Amino acid sequence: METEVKEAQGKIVSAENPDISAPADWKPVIIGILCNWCSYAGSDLTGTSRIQYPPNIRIIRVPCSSRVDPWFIIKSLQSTADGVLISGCHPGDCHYITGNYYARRRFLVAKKLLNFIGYHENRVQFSWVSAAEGQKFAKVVAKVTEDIKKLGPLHRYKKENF
Amino acid sequence: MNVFLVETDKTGLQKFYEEIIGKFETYAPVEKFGKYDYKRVLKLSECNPDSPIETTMSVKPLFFPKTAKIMKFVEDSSGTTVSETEEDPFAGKRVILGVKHCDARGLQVLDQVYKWDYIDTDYQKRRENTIIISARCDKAGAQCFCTSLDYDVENSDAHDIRIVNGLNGKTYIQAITEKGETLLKSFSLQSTAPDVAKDEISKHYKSFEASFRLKMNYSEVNAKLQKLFDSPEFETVSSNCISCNTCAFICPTCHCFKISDEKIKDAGVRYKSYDSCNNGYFTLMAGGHNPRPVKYRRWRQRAMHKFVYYKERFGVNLCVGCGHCAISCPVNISIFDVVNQVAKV
Amino acid sequence: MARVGVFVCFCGANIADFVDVPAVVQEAKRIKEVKVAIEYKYMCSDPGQGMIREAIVQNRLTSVVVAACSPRMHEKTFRKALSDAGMNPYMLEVANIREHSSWVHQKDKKAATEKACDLVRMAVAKSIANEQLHEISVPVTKRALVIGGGIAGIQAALDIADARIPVTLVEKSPSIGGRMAQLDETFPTLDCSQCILTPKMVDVASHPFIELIPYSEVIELDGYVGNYKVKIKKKSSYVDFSTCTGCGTCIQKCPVKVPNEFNMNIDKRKAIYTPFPQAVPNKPVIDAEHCTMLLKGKCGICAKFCEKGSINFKMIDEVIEREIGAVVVATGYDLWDPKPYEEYGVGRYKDIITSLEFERMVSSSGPTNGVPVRPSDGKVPKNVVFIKCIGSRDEAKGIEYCSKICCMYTAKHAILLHHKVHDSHAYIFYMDIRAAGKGYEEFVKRAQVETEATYLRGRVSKIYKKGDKLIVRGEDAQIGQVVEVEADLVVLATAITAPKDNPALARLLGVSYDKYGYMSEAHPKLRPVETAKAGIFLAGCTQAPKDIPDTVAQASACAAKVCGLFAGDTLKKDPMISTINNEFCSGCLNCVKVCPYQAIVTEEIPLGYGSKELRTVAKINEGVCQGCGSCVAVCRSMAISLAGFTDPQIINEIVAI
Amino acid sequence: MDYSNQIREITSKLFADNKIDYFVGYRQNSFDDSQVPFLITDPAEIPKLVFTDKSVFNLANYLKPDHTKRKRVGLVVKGCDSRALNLMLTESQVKRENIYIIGICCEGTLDDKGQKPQNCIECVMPDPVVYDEILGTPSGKKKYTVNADIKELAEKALNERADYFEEIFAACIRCNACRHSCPLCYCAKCCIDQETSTLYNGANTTSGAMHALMTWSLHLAGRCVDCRNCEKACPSHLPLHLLHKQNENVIYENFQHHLAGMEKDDRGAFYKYSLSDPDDFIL
Amino acid sequence: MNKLTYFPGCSAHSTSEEYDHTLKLVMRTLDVQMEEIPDWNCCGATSAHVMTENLALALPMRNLVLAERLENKTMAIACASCYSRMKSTKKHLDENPELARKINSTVIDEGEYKGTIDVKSMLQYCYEEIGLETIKSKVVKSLSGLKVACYYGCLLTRPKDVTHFDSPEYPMSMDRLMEALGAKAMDFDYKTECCGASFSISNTEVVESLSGKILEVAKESGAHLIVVACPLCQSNLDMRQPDIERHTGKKFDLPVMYFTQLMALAFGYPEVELKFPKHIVPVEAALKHIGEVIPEPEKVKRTKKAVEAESEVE
Repeated sequence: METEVKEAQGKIVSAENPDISAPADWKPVIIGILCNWCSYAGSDLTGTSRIQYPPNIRIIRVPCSSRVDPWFIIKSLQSTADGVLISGCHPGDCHYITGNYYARRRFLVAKKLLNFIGYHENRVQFSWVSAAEGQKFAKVVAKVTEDIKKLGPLHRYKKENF
Repeated sequence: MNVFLVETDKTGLQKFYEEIIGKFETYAPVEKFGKYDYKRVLKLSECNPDSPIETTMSVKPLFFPKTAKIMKFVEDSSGTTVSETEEDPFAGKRVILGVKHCDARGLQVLDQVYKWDYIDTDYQKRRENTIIISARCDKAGAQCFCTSLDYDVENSDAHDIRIVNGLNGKTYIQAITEKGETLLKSFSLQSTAPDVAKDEISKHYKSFEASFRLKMNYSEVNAKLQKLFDSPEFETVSSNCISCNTCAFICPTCHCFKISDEKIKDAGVRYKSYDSCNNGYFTLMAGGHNPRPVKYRRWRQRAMHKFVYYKERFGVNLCVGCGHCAISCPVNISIFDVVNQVAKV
Repeated sequence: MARVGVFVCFCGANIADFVDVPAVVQEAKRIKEVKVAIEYKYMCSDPGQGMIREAIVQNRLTSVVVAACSPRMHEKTFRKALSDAGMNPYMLEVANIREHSSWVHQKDKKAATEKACDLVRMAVAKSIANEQLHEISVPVTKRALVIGGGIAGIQAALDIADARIPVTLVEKSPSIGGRMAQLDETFPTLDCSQCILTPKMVDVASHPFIELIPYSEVIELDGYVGNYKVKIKKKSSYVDFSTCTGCGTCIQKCPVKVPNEFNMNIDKRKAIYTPFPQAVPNKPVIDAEHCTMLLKGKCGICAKFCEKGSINFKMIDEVIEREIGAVVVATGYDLWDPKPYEEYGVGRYKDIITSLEFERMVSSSGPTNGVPVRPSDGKVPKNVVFIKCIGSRDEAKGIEYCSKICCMYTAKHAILLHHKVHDSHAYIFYMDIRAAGKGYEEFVKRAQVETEATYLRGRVSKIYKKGDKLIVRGEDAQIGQVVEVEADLVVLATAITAPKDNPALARLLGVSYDKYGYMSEAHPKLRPVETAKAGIFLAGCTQAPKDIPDTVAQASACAAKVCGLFAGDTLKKDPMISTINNEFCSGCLNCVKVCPYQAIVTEEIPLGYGSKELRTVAKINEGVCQGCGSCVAVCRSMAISLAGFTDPQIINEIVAI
Repeated sequence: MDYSNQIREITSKLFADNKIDYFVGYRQNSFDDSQVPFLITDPAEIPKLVFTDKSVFNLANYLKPDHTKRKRVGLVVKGCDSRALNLMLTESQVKRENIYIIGICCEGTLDDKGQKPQNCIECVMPDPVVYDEILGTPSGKKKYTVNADIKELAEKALNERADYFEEIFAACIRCNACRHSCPLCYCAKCCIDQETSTLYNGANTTSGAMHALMTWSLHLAGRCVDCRNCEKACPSHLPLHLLHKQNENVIYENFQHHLAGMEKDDRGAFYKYSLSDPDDFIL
Repeated sequence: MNKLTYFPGCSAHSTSEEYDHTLKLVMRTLDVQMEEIPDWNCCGATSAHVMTENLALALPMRNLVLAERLENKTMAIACASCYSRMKSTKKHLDENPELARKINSTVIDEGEYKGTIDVKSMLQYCYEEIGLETIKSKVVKSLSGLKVACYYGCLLTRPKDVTHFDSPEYPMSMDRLMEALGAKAMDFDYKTECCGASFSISNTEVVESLSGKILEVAKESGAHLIVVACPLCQSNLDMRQPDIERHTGKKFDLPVMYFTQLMALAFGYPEVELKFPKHIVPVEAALKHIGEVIPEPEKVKRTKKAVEAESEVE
């Protein structure tokens, strides 16, 4: 069961803990991990075609979505990130033939597990974005940012903010 | 010493506890996930100072926490700047209720190493500011053998205040140390005829000592072990150990730790956390050499350190016979059996 | 202690207009490891690169971060700059502040600048964990192996050999030529198959760079791209080719008759035979299953009549080895067995035949000298019904896919029938007519108009006997009615299937294959000729059904790929591949399971320092690894690391934000 | 169930015709009715061997090299144990020819309170899936049931669930008993608890514990056989099975009802894939 | 004495009484004890499975449950369409235990469905479990000289993955059975074509054209009569034959008999037992051929070219 995302007026309340909240103009930090051949190329296309999207995402390049080990996500959520977006090639288009099929399984299990231990399911999101889908990449980032902004700041299991 | 001794009964005792919890930052055995641990309590109902079961963890964490910040640091173009961590959470004035003899004794043993060559000020502060009130050790647990390790329960000074159940149904609250006495005095409690109480207490301890299942001939074990470094027995006794570190982590006297840094962006913190000699990597050196690669060697170290080396250096035995390790060990290895088997006593 | 240089590019106005570049430089300067941070108009320009080279030398930098456009754009450029300054080119990290910041956050300069700063910080953090990498070079053996001597194999072999690269061509039957040799005329031009094929066959035999090994099979392949070792089994032909003149006396004298597979068993051949008159090499072989001498030890007539004494009944299979650098697989196709179409009476009625049988009949060199006849009574058929999509496009009985060539060859058959039997009439039941190709549609028209073949759109539901005729009952979807045609002969356009031993061969070669047994190309669109295994290529129907032009085109493509592969003396490879720290490896070999390239092998290492006992661990074959990192993510003991994307690098990036 | 005698016989035979160097079984605990893993190299010890419904610990754990040094080992396995063993075989941690397996058709074990533990009640495979000798009568594969606890937790509100787990991770003392007691955590160098690993975080903080336990459970996802050695070993009595059961459940429901260690050569759900795997959670 | 659970189906006690009756005779001779399922119900053909799926399953399921209670290895079914329903239901239930449990608990009170019983058509039972040898051995009056066209209809062998019996398109079991009785089974292409089935009532024209085709081809094959194993086929081919003849103007007079009738005949039961009066097309004439000698078909003359083709290549 997902808790409904609360929106106290003028404040954004953390989905995982009602006691934590942030001002309305709060900007989430999102870590994006993109595969080199489809999604990263897609994000480049977004740039070359000057499609605008929210500036909260910080992109890490990996060769293939199958390189993404679930602990990348955990580590990200423990450091500054309020959410994570992982993106790869569409099924069947993987530059390395089968990579994203294996990745897809890991992602599903990891996502569910994180949700199970108390992360809102929208904190971690996945997408297939091809090198031609600059438009889609912008849409995805916009959506993910919007979702995560609603969830408010992530405070649990953060390394003590030094 | 002039003994401050109060005779009271159950309800009196409860009142006493409540008063303490009201007045002080109090810690006592609290049940969580089906086992007892020392936690901060605000109401008597939350805890059970007279918990019959041994707590899984000893009181050790209250003085030597499982992890503690040593320092903070920031690294930028101006170099590395180190800063103090914030206030030590355990440094305040505290009272701990329901401390078993073994645990209290454990602290005395730990004191040795902490006031040895390097004085650990944090630890010292915590000790000084803490008043330890005993639990009612009425009957020995299945794994208890504290009395076998040249420890005189009756005349122990491990606690500041000690609670004793007289066989006559009365309950006695006895101040052992100055700290204890001042605390008792600060309460509206009258010291009563010591003599009667005293022999009630010793009666109690007689019966307590009688209740021990495990008895060890300590001096003999200690003497023999010194010559048994190369005993093949270590291999047999440790055969089913899974090197899981549990024993060390919950031991009231184990005090090995490791240092680790954690860094985000350009700021970080240095931590000090438990470690264990049962861990295969414990002695792994940078070059890849490991003097204790196999578990029997690690067990030998553990046993010898507990029953020989520490004694040699500090004159007290490192093992206090609390039996925590035997209880928590997933494969029920008891250090009592180990040393006896090796020493063939 | 790391010493990092940061170089921020304005990219003219592209970056500078939307990102506060000086601020980024200041931010970079705050980082402990950053020793120098510079901004410039065009970092990719010569002066820009010059600044980088200079800074590297002056500040004894250990790694470099360029904050500019996408690494997919100029990574190579800047790497070059690094190595020119005597630094390992892989110590470069590019912070993509153009595509990922200035161009996509043009309305919010502050945010864009913040983001740029973060991207730079991440790049710096990553670069600190960078390792010095060196391009991997693998030696190549410049000899190609072509498996299969059909038109695909022949074309590939000739093209490669013409580039003066030695080729070993392995054919399992006694002669090359394959399916095409069985054809009479070819669509859409109706030129005679033999006439265009046999010259090529002869070229193969006489080409100085082609080693033709007929009547043999590949039994083992190991190694990796550029360095394969292949074992080839030469089946014993019992005829010494070196002395045999191919006079053919032995064939005449042999008393044993065997169904002739080349003619689809319509007629008989001898136990010692050449598959067809124009065979290459034109030397007979003895079919051991039927030769009475080999079976019972009696006869041996051929040996008696052979003047050269080339017959040797003692001959045994021999295995030869070749070292090769690349493989072209061209194993062709089989025909689908229409037995499941019981409602047509397949197997019960002699006068229902397959297209290839018909092809042989109409072939002037065929068993019936080019005149189609009814197998039942040998009469020349008047009404011939052709049924298309037998097995093709049929989930229930056959295969889902379209065999691609049936529409065309059926049209061809209609025309040929008309040529051979003038008063005949062809009825063609079809589902669709798929005539995409140069001159194809016109060709079908020709069949419909010139030869007045009746095209009936619809499936045949039933064939039953009426007297000596076959009644073909089907639907004419265009008029929505059931029609019945009295046929003298029914020809089934049976589907093309992968050769039945394709999967076995694929496993042996270590390439993947689909559920039908066709070998899988590396990428359906962009790498249709390569397989996932580097250095192994596919030509013709071994990959999917094709007609002759497509097959030849793909064969030549294979040749081009092989020549490209052999262009240099060594293969240069990007060093961004996995490596295994076998001290950490626990030997579970899950990595082997997930590697799409079979790039992971196993090795035995001592159990502990100096111990005699061994344990098995995984080992990367750097010639094969493509650097996807699948293995890294499944390695629980984290023994594998992917150069360029190691765990420390990625952790650094994560915590730098 | 009591197979003590049969096991003693088999064992003495094994030692007699020199088939094994070690035998791993159970013996009575010294002070209560619980049982302790028991490694013997000497036939004289055989009489001490027992097997009853108190034989809880998963002995496959002792096939790790530091216990039995890759020698020839005979051991007793219940259903769940055998599944773990099956995985160890598939992942080439033990050589089949080196081990002699006495498979027990398990009727469920008893905990210290004398009750059937949850994992025995929910057990899917009480019979051994790999063995040289089988004792008892197989009762066949059971129907998979979703673990009661995770069902209940899934019902909870997100922040309650979060609080609950934060307590768990806070209570963890990072002794790594869980990983040492797990037969499938055989890594020569564990990425979680050893300093040279990039993933290592020695600091015993809540976030550290969370990271460690999560990584651990994801390494066991699709492999955990629910023997609950970890839970029994945990000195803080943490309900570690929650993490494993959650993963198991997701995998069972989404990946062709996959259960760990059931078939030979099955490496677990993460080492294969199906084109029809769920894709709807991906944007 | 083998035991056999028997599901007659509604027609067995009405239109196809002769089937049911002769079946019992045959089984007596073959020493098989038939136990008719007590309180069996409609199999649901053909209306149920076009209406609601669960009903279509529940009806046969109840029969299966009842059948299982008789604890025989096999249940044999006279009517092809009942057979089809039962068999496909069984398949469906066995593949979806969840569903089975659901239906079982909701609508069926007769007990739990175990899926233990083997469902076979009567023909299949004779062919597989009794075996041609046994049948041959019981023949007292050979049917030699009688040419028969064996008609299976659509459901006895189809769909293949449900029936797992004989070839779906060109089955031979009944033919062989007939041969075993001494008759000659003709090469008959329409043996599995649809007869029009239940359109018999709603849309007679369809039945007439379809069954007409069957009769035509059967006639073409030179058969004296058609043998069937399905009540509906029988009634369509037999009852509609006069109308078909009237409309097409062709003359067939092809009697349509159940294979069990011919078996009974061969096993020596008197004609009165075979209930000929129930047939619309009189059978007596056809049966007169019994005893005739069938001449060998003369060898087809082959043209020179074909002979050449056979001969060797020079």
